[in-house]
Amino acid sequence: MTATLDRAAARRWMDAFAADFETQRVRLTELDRAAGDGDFGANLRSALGKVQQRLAADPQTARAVFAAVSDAFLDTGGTSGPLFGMWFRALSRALPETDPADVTQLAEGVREGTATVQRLGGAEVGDKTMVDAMVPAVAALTDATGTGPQQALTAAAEAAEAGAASTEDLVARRGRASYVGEVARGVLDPGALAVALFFRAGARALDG
Amino acid sequence: MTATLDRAAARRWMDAFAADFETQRVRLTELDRAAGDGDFGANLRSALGKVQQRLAADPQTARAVFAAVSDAFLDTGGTSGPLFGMWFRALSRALPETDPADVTQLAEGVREGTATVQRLGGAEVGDKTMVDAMVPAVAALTDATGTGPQQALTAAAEAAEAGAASTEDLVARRGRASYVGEVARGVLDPGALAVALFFRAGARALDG
Amino acid sequence: MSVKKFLNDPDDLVVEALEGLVTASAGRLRLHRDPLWLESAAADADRRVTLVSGGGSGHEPLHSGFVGPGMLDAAVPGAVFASPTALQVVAAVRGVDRGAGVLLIVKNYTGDVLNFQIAAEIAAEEGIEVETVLVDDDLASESDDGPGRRGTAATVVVEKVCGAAAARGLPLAEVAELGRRVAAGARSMAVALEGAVHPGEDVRSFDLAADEVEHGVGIHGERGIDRRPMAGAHELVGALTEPLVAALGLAEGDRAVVVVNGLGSTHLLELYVVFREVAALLEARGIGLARSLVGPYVTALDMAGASVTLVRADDELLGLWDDAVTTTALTWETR
Amino acid sequence: MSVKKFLNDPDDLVVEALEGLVTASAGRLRLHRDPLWLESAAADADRRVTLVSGGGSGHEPLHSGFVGPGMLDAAVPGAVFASPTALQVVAAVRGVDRGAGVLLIVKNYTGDVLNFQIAAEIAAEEGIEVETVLVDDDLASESDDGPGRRGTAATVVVEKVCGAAAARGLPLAEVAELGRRVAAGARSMAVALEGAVHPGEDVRSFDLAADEVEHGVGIHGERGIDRRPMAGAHELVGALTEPLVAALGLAEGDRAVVVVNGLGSTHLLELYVVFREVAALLEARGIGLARSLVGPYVTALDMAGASVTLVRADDELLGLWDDAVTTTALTWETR
Ligand SMILES: Nc1ncnc2c1ncn2[C@@H]1O[C@H](COP(=O)(O)OP(=O)(O)O)[C@@H](O)[C@H]1O
Ligand SMILES: Nc1ncnc2c1ncn2[C@@H]1O[C@H](COP(=O)(O)OP(=O)(O)O)[C@@H](O)[C@H]1O
Ligand SMILES: [Mg+2]
Ligand SMILES: [Mg+2]
Ligand SMILES: [Mg+2]
Ligand SMILES: [Mg+2]
Repeated sequence: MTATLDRAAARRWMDAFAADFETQRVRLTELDRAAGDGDFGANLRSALGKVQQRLAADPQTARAVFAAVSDAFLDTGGTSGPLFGMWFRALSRALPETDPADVTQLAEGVREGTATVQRLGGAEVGDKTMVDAMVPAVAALTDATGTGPQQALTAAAEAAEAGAASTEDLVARRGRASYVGEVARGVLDPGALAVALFFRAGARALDG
Repeated sequence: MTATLDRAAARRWMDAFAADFETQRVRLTELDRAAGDGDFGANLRSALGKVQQRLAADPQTARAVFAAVSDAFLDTGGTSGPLFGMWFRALSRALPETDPADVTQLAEGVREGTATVQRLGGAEVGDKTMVDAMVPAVAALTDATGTGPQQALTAAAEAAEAGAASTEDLVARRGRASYVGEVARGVLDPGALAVALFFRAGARALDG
Repeated sequence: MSVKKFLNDPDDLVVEALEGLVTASAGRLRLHRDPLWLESAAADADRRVTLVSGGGSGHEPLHSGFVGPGMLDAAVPGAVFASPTALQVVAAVRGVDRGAGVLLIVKNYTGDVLNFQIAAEIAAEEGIEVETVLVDDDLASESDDGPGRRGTAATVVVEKVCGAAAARGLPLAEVAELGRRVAAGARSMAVALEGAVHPGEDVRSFDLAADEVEHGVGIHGERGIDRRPMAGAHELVGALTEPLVAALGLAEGDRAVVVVNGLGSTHLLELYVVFREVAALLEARGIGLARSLVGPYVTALDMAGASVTLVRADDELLGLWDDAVTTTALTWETR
Repeated sequence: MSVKKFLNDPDDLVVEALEGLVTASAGRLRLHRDPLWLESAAADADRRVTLVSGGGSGHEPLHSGFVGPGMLDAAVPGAVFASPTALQVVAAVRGVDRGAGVLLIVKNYTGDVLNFQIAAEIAAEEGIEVETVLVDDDLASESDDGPGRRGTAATVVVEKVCGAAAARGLPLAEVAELGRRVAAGARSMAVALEGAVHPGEDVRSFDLAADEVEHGVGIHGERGIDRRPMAGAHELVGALTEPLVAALGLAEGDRAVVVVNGLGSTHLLELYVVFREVAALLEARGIGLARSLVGPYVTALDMAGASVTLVRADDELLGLWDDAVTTTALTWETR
């Protein structure tokens, strides 16, 4: 079956993301503790819990699914909550009113969302934030415009993973981790890792 | 010289009382500490300081002197301040508008003042308070009506001293000392001692 | 080393604070010295009953914060936790009398009672009509003998209601009668989580373990009825409120004014949690929540803790409660 | 064992306190849930600008105590010391807009700024006119880089003045401009005598020796600029106030609104002593004491300490300050 990006796929995608996050939660919290304030895991878990509540209303399109995801994140604390919330909001708005969505729309949404995160948070690539995983994913999705969603998301996941990995050797210049300076070197950025997890979950969810 | 109870005598009386009190202050405080809250010396010293201030206005009769003394005590804290204040107030009011005063008037004033103290404080003789020295003094002054002020005050001092001494074996039933029960037995009541000091100072002050 | 407080010489604390209060009042309050008392500067109707209250300092905003139109005409502050002198009270009574008489509102403590009574007698001798209302709401200090229940947070309600009655022009006897009725229908109970520290001293009035509270405390740092285990707000507040309901015999259909009072350092967030528990308890019993106050109104310096006051309410009392009041600590327009 | 506070589950503290507040308001406030925000229930003129503020809890009476006619239309409370979410703010903005636009008053903290900015963008997309005033008065946090000065007690003055301007019917741009002018002319500085304790925790935000104070603290238990020896009120208050006068360039003939704010557990007696020192310092420099507030208005839970705020005053600002206001924590008739 050729995967299409529709309501069902979006739901599978979010479920897969939640499941993957849960396996990584302790690690993500440890990373935030090493270079931040140690609440990243709790913040993301809270957001994903609210996602489940909002998805209970059974939104009828992929666009509506991500709108619900956005609201859930916008209703969560921490720095990651509102930034992810606005990221998902742009993603939702780029998708069509009726399913399915195509890769061009997906790429457009992630580009818009990433631009919003950068505008709001002021972070550039190399500042050791979620942006370090988002920006390469935008590029990969744009390059994958000719392909199907599953292929495009696999490319995005690979790019995001590389971007997240690159944060290890950086010193943070944005967010709470920026206060600790050299101490953060050698610590992966949990926000960037979460972005990579999200795209990898998408690639798996659309695989059949 | 036959002593008369006039402005000058009243001033000498208060000066003598202040001087005698100062020699006994530490002891009076110790007694209040043993059976009360230990501020009796401070309260009385504060009152006598205010007396000096008020006497600077140079009241012109014995009556006016004791009115100033009354106000000073009424402007002082503790239980002894207001009770002594009302005691001196009655004393002042029993003295004539023009000097000198006689023993009948003095006796009348001390009787009235003691009655007021008893009404306000609710203490009877035997309750281990200043009343134990005041009531015998009233009786002595009344018996001395035919004599001069110096003789009358000597009789009052003796009676008050005996009354004060009698408090040693009592358990307090009024005032702060009543909270400590048997602990107060063996401790003289400082208020009663102060009353005795007052009359003894008067006897001395009117002696020439 | 004494516990840190904002002060210069501890002996000047009360006077300096009053000077600050008067400066902040921008002309609405006037301070008299030698003897010390605080007066409302508001020009107000002639020949009406005036109100004087007072007591030891350290309970602010009581009484100084309640001086102004619709409440007290004067407050007479003693040293911290010590009665003002009779002469201070007499001076205030003389100062505020407008020929219609003066009501003294007195919290039931031996020193206050004595000094206010003497002041009342002296003023009466001078031809001033004086009546006294004794506030004795603290259920924890109820006993068969002894000096009777202490006066605590119900004082605010008595002062408000009597202030409104005086402002309406009621005669002294009626204002006093109203005050006595409010006081008779009021009971309070307090619990401390930590003792208070007297200015210039270095120890708390009592020491509590991390898992203990002092139940039934007064407002002078004195010990309470008993030491109990720390518990959740629901349980702590129930233990304060149930006995009040019982003592006042409040039943379904009755109405009450509720004061949830902070004893000093307890945060407003907590006081509202306490109030929520009181309101829930009353609602469960069908007792109407007629009016309420929540905040630090009658403090015990920086004690951590709260008191609950219930006052039996009727239409007359509530009407007076709703009248306008303009003081530093309590202000509203006619409701 | 956590430090004793009146609460049930610490996670429920904020909501339970809001429930208590709303019950005590007797219909003057309304609580919305999912998302959580607090609204003034006062029926007020149509088509006028409305005001929304908010931030972490633990600063009460800020902001919930300032909701009502003449001040805020809504307050959006976060968890203790944590920003409310963007969705809470959006819900409040949608709820209070009457077609004339909404002013957001935001204390300068990264989380608050981010969430309020997002809310402003979402509301704007929905066609609601939105303006934001950022309050950044805390002189202690001034630096060349970094997130800029923190927002502290000047927030009360901004909320009061903007609330009055909105009530007078001024358009959004003017109300916002006024708020920015007040904020630009306001500086604050705080000193802590003891740290605060977060509900459910057992240690103070910082520990001070018996002879130390923390100079230049914020309102979230964070450390200040430096640790100084404990001193008398005169010296402590001078160290807070002098830099404010200098930073605002206040000179003889200028006027200022003064806020002496308790950080939580500091007694009113002490705050008035602090105020007396501020007033004396201004008087000595010929700076007019235009208006003042003394009390716990912007607290840091139960921190012991005080802040001093000076706001450059002019006739327009003072006229708005004097307009009527009817909230839980600030009430007066037109002066
Ligand atoms: N200014 C910023 N721009 C983009 N991302 C940021 C920024 N600040 C922080 N982040 C991201 O947020 C993550 C931390 O999120 P979280 O723990 O929820 O926030 P907080 O720092 O408020 O506790 C970081 O790992 C980083 O990826
Ligand atoms: N009810 C009372 N009636 C008469 N005298 C009393 C009464 N209570 C206390 N006293 C007297 O007051 C004295 C204590 O005075 P003081 O120390 O000034 O008062 P306090 O007990 O308030 O500290 C006692 O020694 C006693 O003589
Ligand atoms: Mg974090
Ligand atoms: Mg965080
Ligand atoms: Mg004593
Ligand atoms: Mg004493």
